[in-house]
Amino acid sequence: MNDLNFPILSALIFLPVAGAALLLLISRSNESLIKWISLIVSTAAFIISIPLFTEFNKSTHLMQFTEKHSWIPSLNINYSLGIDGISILFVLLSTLITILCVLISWNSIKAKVKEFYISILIMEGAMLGVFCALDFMLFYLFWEAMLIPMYLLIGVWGGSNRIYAAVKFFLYTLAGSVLMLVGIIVLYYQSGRTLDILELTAKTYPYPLQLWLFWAFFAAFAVKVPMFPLHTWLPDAHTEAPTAGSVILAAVLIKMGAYGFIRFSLPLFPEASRAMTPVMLALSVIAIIYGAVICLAQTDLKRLIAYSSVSHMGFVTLGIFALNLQGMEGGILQMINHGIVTGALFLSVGMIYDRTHTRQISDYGGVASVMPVYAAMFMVFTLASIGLPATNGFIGEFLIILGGFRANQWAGVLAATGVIIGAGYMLWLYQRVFFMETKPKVAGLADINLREIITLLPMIILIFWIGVYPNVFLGFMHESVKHLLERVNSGGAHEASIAKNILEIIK
Amino acid sequence: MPFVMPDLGPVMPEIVMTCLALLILLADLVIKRKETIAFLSIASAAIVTYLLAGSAGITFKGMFIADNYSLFFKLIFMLNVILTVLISVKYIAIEKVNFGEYYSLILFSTLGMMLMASAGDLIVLYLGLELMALSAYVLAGFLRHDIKSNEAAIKYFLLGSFASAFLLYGISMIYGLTGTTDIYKIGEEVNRLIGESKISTSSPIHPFTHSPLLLSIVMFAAAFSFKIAAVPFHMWAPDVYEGAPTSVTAFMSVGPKAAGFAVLGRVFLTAFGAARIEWTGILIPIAALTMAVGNIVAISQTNIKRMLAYSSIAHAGYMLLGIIAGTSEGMASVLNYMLIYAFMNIGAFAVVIMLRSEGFKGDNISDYEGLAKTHPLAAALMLVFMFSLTGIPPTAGFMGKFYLFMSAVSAGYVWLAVTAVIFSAISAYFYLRIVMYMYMKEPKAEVQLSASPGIALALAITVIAVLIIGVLPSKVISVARIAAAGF
Amino acid sequence: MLPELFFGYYASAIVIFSLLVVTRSNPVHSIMWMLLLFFHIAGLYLFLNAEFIAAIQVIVYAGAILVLFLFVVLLLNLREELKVKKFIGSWPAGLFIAAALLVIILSVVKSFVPGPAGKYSIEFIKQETHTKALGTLLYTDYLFPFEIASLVLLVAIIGAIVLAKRKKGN
Amino acid sequence: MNNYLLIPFLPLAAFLINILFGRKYLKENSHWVSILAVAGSWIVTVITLLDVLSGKIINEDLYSWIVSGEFKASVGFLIDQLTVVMLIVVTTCSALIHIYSIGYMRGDKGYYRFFAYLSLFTFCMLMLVMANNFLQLYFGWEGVGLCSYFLIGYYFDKKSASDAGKKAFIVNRFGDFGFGLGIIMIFLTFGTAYYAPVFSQAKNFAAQTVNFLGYDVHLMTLIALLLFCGSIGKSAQMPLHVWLPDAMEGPTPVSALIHAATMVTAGVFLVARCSPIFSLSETALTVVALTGAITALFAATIALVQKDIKRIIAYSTISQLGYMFLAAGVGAYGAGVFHLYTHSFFKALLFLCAGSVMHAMSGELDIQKMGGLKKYMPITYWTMLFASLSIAGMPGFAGFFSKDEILWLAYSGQSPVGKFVWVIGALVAFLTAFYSFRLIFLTFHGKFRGTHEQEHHLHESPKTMTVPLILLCIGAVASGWVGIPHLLGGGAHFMEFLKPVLGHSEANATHTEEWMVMAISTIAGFSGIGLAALFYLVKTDIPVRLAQKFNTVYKTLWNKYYVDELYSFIIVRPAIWTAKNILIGITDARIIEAVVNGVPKGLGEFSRILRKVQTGLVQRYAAIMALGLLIIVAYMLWR
Amino acid sequence: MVPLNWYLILSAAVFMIGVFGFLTRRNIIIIFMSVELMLNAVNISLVAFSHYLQDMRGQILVIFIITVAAAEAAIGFAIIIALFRNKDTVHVDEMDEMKG
Repeated sequence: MNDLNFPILSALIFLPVAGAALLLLISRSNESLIKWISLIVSTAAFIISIPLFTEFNKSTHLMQFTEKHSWIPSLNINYSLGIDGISILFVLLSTLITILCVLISWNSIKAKVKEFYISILIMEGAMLGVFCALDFMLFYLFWEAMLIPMYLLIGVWGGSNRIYAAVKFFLYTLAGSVLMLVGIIVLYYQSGRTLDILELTAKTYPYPLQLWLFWAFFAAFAVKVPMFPLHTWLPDAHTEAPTAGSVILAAVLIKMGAYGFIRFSLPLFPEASRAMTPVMLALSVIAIIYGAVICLAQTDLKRLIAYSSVSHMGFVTLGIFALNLQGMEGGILQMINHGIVTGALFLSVGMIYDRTHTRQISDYGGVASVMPVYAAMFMVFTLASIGLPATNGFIGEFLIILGGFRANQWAGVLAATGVIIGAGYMLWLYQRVFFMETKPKVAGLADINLREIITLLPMIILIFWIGVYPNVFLGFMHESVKHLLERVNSGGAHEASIAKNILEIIK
Repeated sequence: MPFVMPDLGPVMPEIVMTCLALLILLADLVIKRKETIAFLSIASAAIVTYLLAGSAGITFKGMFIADNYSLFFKLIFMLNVILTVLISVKYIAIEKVNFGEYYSLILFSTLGMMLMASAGDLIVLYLGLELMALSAYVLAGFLRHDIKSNEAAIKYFLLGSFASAFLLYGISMIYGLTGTTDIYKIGEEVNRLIGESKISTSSPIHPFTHSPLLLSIVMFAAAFSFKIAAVPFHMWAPDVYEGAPTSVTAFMSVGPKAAGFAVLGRVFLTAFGAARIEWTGILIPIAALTMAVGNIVAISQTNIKRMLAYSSIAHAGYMLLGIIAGTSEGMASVLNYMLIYAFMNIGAFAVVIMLRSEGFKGDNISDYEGLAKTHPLAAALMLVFMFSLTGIPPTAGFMGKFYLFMSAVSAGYVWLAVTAVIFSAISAYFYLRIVMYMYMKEPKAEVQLSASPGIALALAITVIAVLIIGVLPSKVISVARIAAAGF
Repeated sequence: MLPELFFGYYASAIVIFSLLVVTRSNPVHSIMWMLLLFFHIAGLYLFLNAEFIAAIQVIVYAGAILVLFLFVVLLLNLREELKVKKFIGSWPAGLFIAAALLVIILSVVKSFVPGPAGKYSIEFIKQETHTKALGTLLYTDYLFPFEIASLVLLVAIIGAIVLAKRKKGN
Repeated sequence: MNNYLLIPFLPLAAFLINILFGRKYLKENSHWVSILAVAGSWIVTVITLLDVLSGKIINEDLYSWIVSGEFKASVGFLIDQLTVVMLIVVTTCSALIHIYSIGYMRGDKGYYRFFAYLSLFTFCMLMLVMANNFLQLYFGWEGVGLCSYFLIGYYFDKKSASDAGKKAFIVNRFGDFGFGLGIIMIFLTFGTAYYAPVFSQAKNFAAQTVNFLGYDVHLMTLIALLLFCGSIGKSAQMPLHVWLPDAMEGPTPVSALIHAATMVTAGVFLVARCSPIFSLSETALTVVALTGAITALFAATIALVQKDIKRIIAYSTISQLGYMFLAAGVGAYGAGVFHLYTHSFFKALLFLCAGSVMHAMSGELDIQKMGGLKKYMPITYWTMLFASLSIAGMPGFAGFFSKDEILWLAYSGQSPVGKFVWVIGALVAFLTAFYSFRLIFLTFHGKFRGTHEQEHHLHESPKTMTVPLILLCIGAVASGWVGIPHLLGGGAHFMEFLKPVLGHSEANATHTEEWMVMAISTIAGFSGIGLAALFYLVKTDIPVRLAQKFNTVYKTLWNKYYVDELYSFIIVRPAIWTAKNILIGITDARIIEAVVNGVPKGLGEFSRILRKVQTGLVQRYAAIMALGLLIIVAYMLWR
Repeated sequence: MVPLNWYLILSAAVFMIGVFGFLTRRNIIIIFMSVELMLNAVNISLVAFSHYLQDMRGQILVIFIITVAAAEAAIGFAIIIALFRNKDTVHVDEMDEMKG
């Protein structure tokens, strides 16, 4: 139902794309005009997304602000958009993050400014598309469309080893999501030629098919999350991407994988998901501890934060596959928190990188005495990252450990150790960069100016807002998550012999 | 019996095409400015396209079938002609082979394709094929002074005649078995033959062992695989694509391949329809091999024309999926993919042609370094085509592939679709290398672009088509489904 | 018994001559053997009472195409051709493939059953004379392919001129 | 308006004002903001004390913090007897230390930052104490941990200070790990995280066992021990005590406030607050008692040989905290809290005196380089002397009443380890007296052993520092009087006051034994002081000879039983080693990267091989075509 | 009466000799001749079929095959002459400008 009778979601998706088109027309030379237009467009997108926040009716799990037009009638594929409790927060996060990216790369991007802002705006359109799509085809279209701008962002404006990182990122994600494409097609025929997510979730599928499709979807989503064995693209992509690139990558792109699990893998394949939870929990716990411990030995600033997001996303997947209310809500909230916190961390690293042009931690030292305001803000982000109460990190992590512990005690306990190691590497990082005597390389740095403060301010507000009064955000998800869990925990009876059915499927 | 003149309505486009081609041949003697000849040939293509609309029906006692199926292919051929002529106007001037015969040969080759598309009889099919092939051999060797072009022509000629010899052997075998060369009658006859042999071999599902029929099917498969450059009959494609003038390569990468698929579809689905299990058994390994070789060997290419050759081999592999599906949906997906393939392929070649300027060959991949900095628009166009060839969503390439894989999965070939999907992921590697060279490397030499109104128009058509079909494919898919309704 | 004998002669002659054509080092000798081959093939056609085809074979094939071969061979004055080895390095592979294909086709041909008979019985042709029958069919039912054949020849001419004719300038 | 809200939110407001406007506007006079706030809280605390005395218990929620399904946690306040006692302790010490810090921190660069952190600490401690549910307790818990990290690492340009801060926070995190799991177990068993319902229903879960990580464990014991993990971390008990001695890197007022009076006592407060749970499980209580006793003994022995004045007092704090846990372990929660109450006064006083000594000696900490400061700093000397007397348990002083109460209840209580623990307690009392007075004699008596230039600067601290010393001295002495036991005619008002919350342990032993226990502890105290006088005033060579003779013992004590080295060897270094070598070296680099880079390289290699097939010879192409045809036909015919 | 199969055997033999010649000879002219041989083999089988099937279609196809063969020969030699002018070799295995 769409009580706003104004196609708000389509406007939200295609405004940035239109902005990008507008940028095409502007000549390459007056860069300031390009920058201002992209800022105006991204803020406009944010303003449009605010009514979503206020008009959202929290008492129902049904999709809201829905739109449905036929797209390829002959194949019964239609252009349908809609958001519910789970996806609304991501839409807001994406619009907010894009503004910050435009602000952060105000004067750090010198070459090919026009293409840069076009990629950012198209990126935003694709991101929003992924979160609002209700038709599998549309979802897959936005899912893959987002690869191109990200590939260019890393490849063209990246660091020294950017080409390797960009190609690795592209092939990693493509290989995974291409298997999902076949999964979608098989699903299309199994469910009687429809791709509408709501219709698909209503049907039940034979268990062996669910298993195959679960693993096909796992290939696509696990690469994006990134879950343990498939994560090696993340550190390279992060270290080589420009600041805006790694912020978008950390804040929103990674969330799509986990969002995919929640929106598609769980409701579509309830038995398979239930059967696979032990594997998933194990992978998540490994990711948490593996990511945290490896951070202890990192020498590159961005690489350390990248591995920390591997650890944080391990928490998220733990929460999701705990398959209980606390775990799931904790997982979703932790995705938002991680987006804010790691996004902010990358923004601040970008600011310091613009000044010192080095990412080696050993080059830094005693920055607090030189840039006190910057140090204070970075401290807030560090605390949120290690999940200190009153910051958003704690709410997410506590609910996840609670949910994880309920699902599987070992998973809960081992995940809780991740919190300790997390405090270890983050504080050690903060100490090596900010405390101790000031290194010559850092001596004469100017503290962050007004623009940079404005970039970080919304993040700090959100951190404390979610930390102190999370009900505003948790309130969105209650109904949707309850509905989802009913579907996952009750969905369909469990067939007996697996081997026989799999053969029948393949022949 | 008195000679009654067969109804020439359905064949009118071909007749008009012949006359116009001859007209252009003559006009070439009179007019010195070759651009007008180019313009004339585009006009004639336009006239023929207009005539196509009205021409539906069967004449010459079943030898010439102008149904929706052939109509769709003829549209692709016309599109191919128009775009090729547009991009070759300035190109052949640069290559200093600016003769009028070039355009008439292109028209004759297209005429051959049109005949193949609507051939109802094996004899007409063979003659159409030879007409197309002969003009293609000459076009391939058009750069008389360039050794590579000669070598391309001789290779194409020898292997072409070798393959058509096999085709003839197949035709003679089928003629011997069924006593007729009309495709539909052969279909009925083959049906009867299989019926008999199935009774004799007791088990119905086990494929029959009527070896002469099998042999002729294999002969046909070999000849058509040669035309669409499917493995193991693909060896000619890379050398010929590299040697031939780029505009001819563009023409050859779309025209003959589409004609090959038209004939493959017609013969295999109607004539050998009853023996479907057998020839799918043949085509599945061929398709898998084609995708494998096409994508893998393309990775280590340094010459862009050779890389695009292997990429077109790979695309032939993808399209075979639709034929293997065997359903009308499968055929529709092939038609749809063929049209999209035409746009993106010619677009890519157009950019390659733009890079060819006085004294700068521009067909090595390393020549593309830093193109985004020197010519951002050209680089952006190439980016769109590369992503479309890989099959990344917002572009038409993805829609084509998606519909192809859908028809393959609906026919139960899930594992074939998975291999196809994995290979298209591998293909991302070498398509991306081009984008990487253009955007992520500093320009070496100062590259001069030889842009002309013709190429600009062709690029505009192709890039708009690729993007529009990418976003709104429903129109093309429904037309393709109507066209393939017959099977 | 006579027809078998007659066929035996022709078949063996054809096979031997084609082998000679393919294996002679001097192209001119090959062409001569080819000429003999064509005559024997024409004879075979007569045996199969396809007189017109036999005539075409002799006139077009032997007369025109072979002559063209001869011109080109002489044009390219391949003197040194005799001394150079005539087979490519990996010729046994070629032999093996050809032989294998032959074996397979022979095994297939054994169980060959021809399709239904058409209406042009041998007596009808004798009575109608082969050329007349062929002509009527060619210009009524098969008029369309005939026209295409003419186009094929036209394209051949254009192609030959475009590629081979020496341009005024260079 | 329920004015108790002001108690925590005044310091919070002070913190925000200082941190936001401190650097530019307030600079030197930013201390006024904090002091006014803490004084305000003190006044409101007194008012609430009067309310509680008149029987008004408050337990209400401000707003619901986390709501997720049936899990509900809110920011809520519970004001009962225990809370009020803690409030008094926290606000009084905090106020006095604020005033003391004006003098101590004068002229420091980050002046505003120091007071901001102090106010933030006070806010967190108050939230911890006043919580009515476990989540807000956890919030306060981690909040004070954070402030101790800030304040220990206050001089952040010193590597040792920032290391100490980081160490404190991480060790606390180890404790909070267990504490968090405890809270989760509580929620999973009781279905709620609020104190009231949890403590009331605790009884009917008494006999239940639960499967925890595969082992069947008594439920209450499990929860109690998990909560106890938190208190070990926070109150620096064995094995998580390593951070407290290093925390002396922070400024002295910080040590006084956080590492003496308030934060470290949070562990005891937690055990006291959750007494209903602890008392349900025998094993948990014995564990608490033993840990307390062992830690007390362990810390006291180390304190004997320390040279740094602040380190000695730090180890004495650990030892005294051991006492409080010993009390709680034997069921005498009231006595534990009473000792906490008195200890916070004289320990804060000891630290502040040490601070003023350090101030006078321009930063010198080694007591061997001091001596004879009596005549230069009379007020500091006398206040420190009273504090030492009180800690040594001299009759009449606060320490005597609270320590004696603990030893008596240990001896007489029915806890199985009661007697054994009492013996250790008495021994520790002797050691405490000994090292306290070793400190007094070495610093104030004898001749000056420092450099001439230091001697020249010796002066008494300014009034802003001495006034708090005097006030605290009064507290150190008088605070015990409120809990004089029945034996000595007092009304034991303190224990009576806390009875409704903590219940009371009946002592089944005769009066004579009570006198005997009191006598033993007094004698232990006097002999400790006498021995110290003998060693350090009369025959100063004995300690040196003893040190040589028992050199190994001396060295282990000096190196704090090598615990720090042990931890870094077991935990820190292997973690970093695995990260560097195994994770980066092997898994990431070889296994995953090998696959990830291997596949494209393999494809590239295969592609180069395939390219060679394309030799450019027409006849090879034709041969491959024919071969392909051959294979297909063969496959078709003989399938 | 000579059975049909004999003709087929003969045509198969000649066809395979043509294939052999095509695959092994170095001189392009001889390769051309091998192609002509293959086409003649097909012609033989077609005429045989049309004789035994009593149907004229085969012979009509033979006529068209001959015309196409003529056209092919013309174009083939044109290409050879063009090639000869640039590289004056007639041996196929020397034409490997393009490989890989």
